Amino acid sequence: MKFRVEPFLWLAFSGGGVMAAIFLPVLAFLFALAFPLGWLDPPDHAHLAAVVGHPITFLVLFGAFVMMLVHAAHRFRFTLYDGLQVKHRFLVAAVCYGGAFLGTFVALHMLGSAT
Amino acid sequence: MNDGAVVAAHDVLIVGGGLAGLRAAIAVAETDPTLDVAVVSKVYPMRSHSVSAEGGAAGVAAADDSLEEHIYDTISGSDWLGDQDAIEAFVHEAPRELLRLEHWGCPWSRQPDGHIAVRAFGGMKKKRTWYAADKTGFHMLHALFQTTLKFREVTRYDEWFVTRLLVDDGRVHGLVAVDLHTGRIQAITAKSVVLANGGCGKVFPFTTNANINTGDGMALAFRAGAPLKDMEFVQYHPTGLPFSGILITEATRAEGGWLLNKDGYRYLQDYDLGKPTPTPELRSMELGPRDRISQAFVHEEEMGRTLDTPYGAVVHLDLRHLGAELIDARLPFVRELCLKYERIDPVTDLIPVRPVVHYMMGGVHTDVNGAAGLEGLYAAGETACVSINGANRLGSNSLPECLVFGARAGRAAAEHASGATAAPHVVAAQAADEARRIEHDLLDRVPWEEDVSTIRTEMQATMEESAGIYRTGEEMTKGADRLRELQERAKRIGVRDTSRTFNTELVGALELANLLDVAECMLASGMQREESRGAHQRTDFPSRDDEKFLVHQLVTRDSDGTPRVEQLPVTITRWPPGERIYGR
Amino acid sequence: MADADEIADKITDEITDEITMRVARYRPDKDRDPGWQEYTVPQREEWTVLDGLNHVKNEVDTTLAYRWSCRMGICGSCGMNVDGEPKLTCATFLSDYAPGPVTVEPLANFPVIRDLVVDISDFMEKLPRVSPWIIRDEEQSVDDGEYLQTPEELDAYKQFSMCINCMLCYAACPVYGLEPEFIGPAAIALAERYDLDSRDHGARQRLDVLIEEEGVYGCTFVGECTRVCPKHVDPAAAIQRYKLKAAQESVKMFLLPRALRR
Amino acid sequence: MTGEAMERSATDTDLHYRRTPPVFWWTRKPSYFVFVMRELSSLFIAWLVLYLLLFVRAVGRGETAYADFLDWAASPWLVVLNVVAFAFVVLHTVTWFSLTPQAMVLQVGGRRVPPRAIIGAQYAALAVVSAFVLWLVTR
Ligand SMILES: Cc1cc2nc3c(=O)[nH]c(=O)nc-3n(C[C@H](O)[C@H](O)[C@H](O)COP(=O)(O)OP(=O)(O)OC[C@H]3O[C@@H](n4cnc5c(N)ncnc54)[C@H](O)[C@@H]3O)c2cc1C
Ligand code: SF4
Ligand code: F3S
Ligand code: FES
Repeated sequence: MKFRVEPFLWLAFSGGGVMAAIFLPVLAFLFALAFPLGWLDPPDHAHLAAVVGHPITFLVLFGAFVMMLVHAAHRFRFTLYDGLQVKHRFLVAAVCYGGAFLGTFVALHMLGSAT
Repeated sequence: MNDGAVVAAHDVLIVGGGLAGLRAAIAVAETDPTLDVAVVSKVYPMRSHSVSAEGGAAGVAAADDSLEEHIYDTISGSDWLGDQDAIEAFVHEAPRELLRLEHWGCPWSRQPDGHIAVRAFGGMKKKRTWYAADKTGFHMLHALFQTTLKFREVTRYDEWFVTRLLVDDGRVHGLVAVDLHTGRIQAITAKSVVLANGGCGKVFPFTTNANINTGDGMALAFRAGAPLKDMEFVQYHPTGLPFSGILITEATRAEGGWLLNKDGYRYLQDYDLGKPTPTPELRSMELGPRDRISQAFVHEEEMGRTLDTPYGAVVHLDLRHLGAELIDARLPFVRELCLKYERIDPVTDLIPVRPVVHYMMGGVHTDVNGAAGLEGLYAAGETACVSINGANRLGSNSLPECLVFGARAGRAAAEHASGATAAPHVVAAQAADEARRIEHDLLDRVPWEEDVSTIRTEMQATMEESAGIYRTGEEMTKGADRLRELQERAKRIGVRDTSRTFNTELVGALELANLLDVAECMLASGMQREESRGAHQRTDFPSRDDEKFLVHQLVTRDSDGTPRVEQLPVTITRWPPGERIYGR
Repeated sequence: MADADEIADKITDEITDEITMRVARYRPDKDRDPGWQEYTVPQREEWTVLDGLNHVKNEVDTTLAYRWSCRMGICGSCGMNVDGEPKLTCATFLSDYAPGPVTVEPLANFPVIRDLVVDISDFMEKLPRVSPWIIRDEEQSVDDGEYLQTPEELDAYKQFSMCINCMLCYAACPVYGLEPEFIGPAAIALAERYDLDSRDHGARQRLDVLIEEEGVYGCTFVGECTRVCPKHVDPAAAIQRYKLKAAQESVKMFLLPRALRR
Repeated sequence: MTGEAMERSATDTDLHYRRTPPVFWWTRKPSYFVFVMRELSSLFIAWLVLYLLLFVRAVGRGETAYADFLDWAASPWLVVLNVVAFAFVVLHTVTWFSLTPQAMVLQVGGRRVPPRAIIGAQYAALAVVSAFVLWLVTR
């Protein structure tokens, strides 16, 4: 069997898709809408700091975020390529996955800063 | 230049990409892999009309069945006009061919233990019809077509329309065809040519056949000097949808469907086809042979017991008692067709049906190996007449016929090609001639005095009137005169479409010429047969006459183009003519 | 049987409505670009779009070119874009487009040869690439009878064996339109049909083809192929399942230690 | 054969008319449009990941940073962006769930799990996860 990266990218894309579908609605609702807008009382800082500071949270969030980023990169790559017909196969891929790669370091850094 | 230049040479050329043609192509490749074989087809192979066969393919498989019985059913079904040596060969080889198709991936319906399932079919004493739900032809053709893709040595000329065989000194050397994409008229030479062009239902106005079934193979052979055989035998299928003529397969009746007249009465019991039983009884009532059931319809109509529709009288096919589950499992396509084209659901509604022209028993005369009247020429499938079908084909015999005799013709053509020499130079002149004829007669003629569709419609009406389920000498003579006139008028057809690219009007004109020739042969042969046998029922000669007419009739082309009819004895080996008995 | 003229009379009596068909024309030897031509045809309940075209061909304009054959939705020749949607014209009724006009164009995404006739040779070349035939580790002679296959095993691939190669899915798939290298829905569905067939051992061989750039991973799951498929083949499902299968195989081959591979 | 007609005859595939889809092909059919919107959800997913990371960072930086962040997040343009992003996430979730059964055949005890059951199970998972997250952060 030949080695191709495409199947692995697709697996990561799918995993990220599942993560995004299951985790993001509630996270986005709570942290992007409900708490800032005061629909729900924002949790107090100490509690939240404890939660995000926990190593398990770190692992879960890091894993989920990276997968979601790869998911987004993969999908956006095809959106550019087919939807908007940016026909530079290599460039588009490099920008998208490069973005996800960069995002991974950002995630590592920011999540790390909270622990 | 569009001058009929010879563009390619092959060892074996197959005309037709249906079941018979593709099977022949594989047979050539398997017989001698060094041979160069090509398939020329006017449509992509998977569009061939074999694709629409629904019901199934007969081959002895069940433990309680025997080759003898299949042979006997076929012979009596043929009203003793089938050649018994051919029928024996057919019945012996059919199961093997069907199994081969199984190995090639055909999704046959199965029994719970994984073995092939078989169903009942009209005129058959045992359950022996293999099926793939009710899309048997579709699955067979696609499995076979996809398998031929594996044989890289098979070249294909898709959408090439063959117009003429190249013949010199009684030997076939190739053909001339129009490449429809470019309009180029080109010659391809070969040492053997196999005709597998399918049937000619389009001779009639109301038929189950596809638009492409225009008898091209028969006309090609006829014009090249090869005889056609038993052309008077046209099978009417008892259950076609009104208006469209779309077939409702016999499998509906094999699964237990009933035919009802307008009073809801199972009228077949009045026509010596047995007594009604709640579950289907083999070789009885609705499972009688097609000729007899179609004839019963005509009598019902005469007695005013049919229903009127804008598209002629109909009776009803009743499947309601079979239930949705069985219909979905075994007859899903029938349900789909009814819902789509009649907007009725057979689970709850009666299906309106009427007899419809379905199949040609006759065709290019061949021996048991498919050899037609000229050296190097072979034929198989519906276009040929071996004959296993005689005066009436049993449903589900023709798909396996395509396989058995397609394979035989392929093998014989391969053997012939191994020994034959290349085409002589004279054929190039013939090809140029043909190119000139098409260019001049059809494409360059202005003004256009006649057009294709008018003549075609008149021809179809003529044939319906003179060669229907019941015929008389008088009607046929009148019809033949009409056809002569139409032949004359057809000479003045001009093709308005001057484009060389995909000129379907030109195709229509070429097909019409073929249809007219075939129609003339049917009537010429029919007039000579002064008896009633199988599908050929004459009210002026109502009984079978074995004394004079237990013979095939060969039609050849006279020098002036008119058909000449001769007789040929039927091969009878072990089964002397008897009475056809159904339902008792 | 009823007299042919009588039938014809009855039929003409019935004609009440008409519908305009806007038909795309392209004659490569005359036209630089495709144009439109309008025809008014009788609109009767049982008439399909194909019946309308046949009426035009027989009575109005003999030069119109299109393909058709079985007129019962099984040969796959008559696909065209009707009001922008890929359809089998023999299974699409004119009355559904009343009061009209109804536009008829050649199937999208394929080069046009002439009028409504498209060039599908691209598909015909791709099809053999996915080896759509039974591949066996060991051939068994026909003398030993059939390869057994239970009804359940048959059901596993039956749906994907229903493809009539009508090309509607290709006309509907934007990825194919943009990226003609893409092997495309029907060919992949057929690969899956053989992969799932219990008699076949050729999955590996097909995988090597379908894992390439123009194979399954080119599909972005638009799903239009399935929506337009007249035979309910669900090529979109075939492709996604294939992606999963190919990914599993890849993981097995290249990530798992040897001992854990099956 | 008359010369003139011959010159004009289609000799090859180069006379075929080739159509290339316009850049805005996806505005032509509602189903194409929904597809492109679904694909565009990727951008918003990426944005939300970034946003959540910023949120976490703010929490990590202490109480004031956290409060400032909440204020910043309530600024109108950000709210608009986040409402849109949330809508896209919902679109993603709904389409993802409904497409799963097509992409995956699950067998339980030799029987194929019906598509509805798969879809139902995913919503159940969504509910459980959401409830858990809610409990975790508001406990
Ligand atoms: C609706 C229907 C249902 C049927 N059901 C059954 C059934 O259940 N069981 C059964 O046993 N039989 C059935 N039959 C009969 C059976 O299907 C046919 O007899 C059989 O399929 C014919 O196959 P063939 O290979 O001879 O020809 P076809 O499949 O018709 O193929 C003919 C080929 O010849 C080519 N061709 C023709 N003319 C030219 C030309 N001039 N130049 C180049 N190529 C040309 C065509 O392109 C085509 O590829 C049915 C028939 C119909 C109409
Ligand atoms: S998958 Fe469906 S739409 Fe595509 S070619 Fe096959 S039958 Fe036609
Ligand atoms: S429409 Fe095209 S993108 Fe995939 S799901 Fe169907 S092949
Ligand atoms: S004409 Fe055969 S599918 Fe429409």
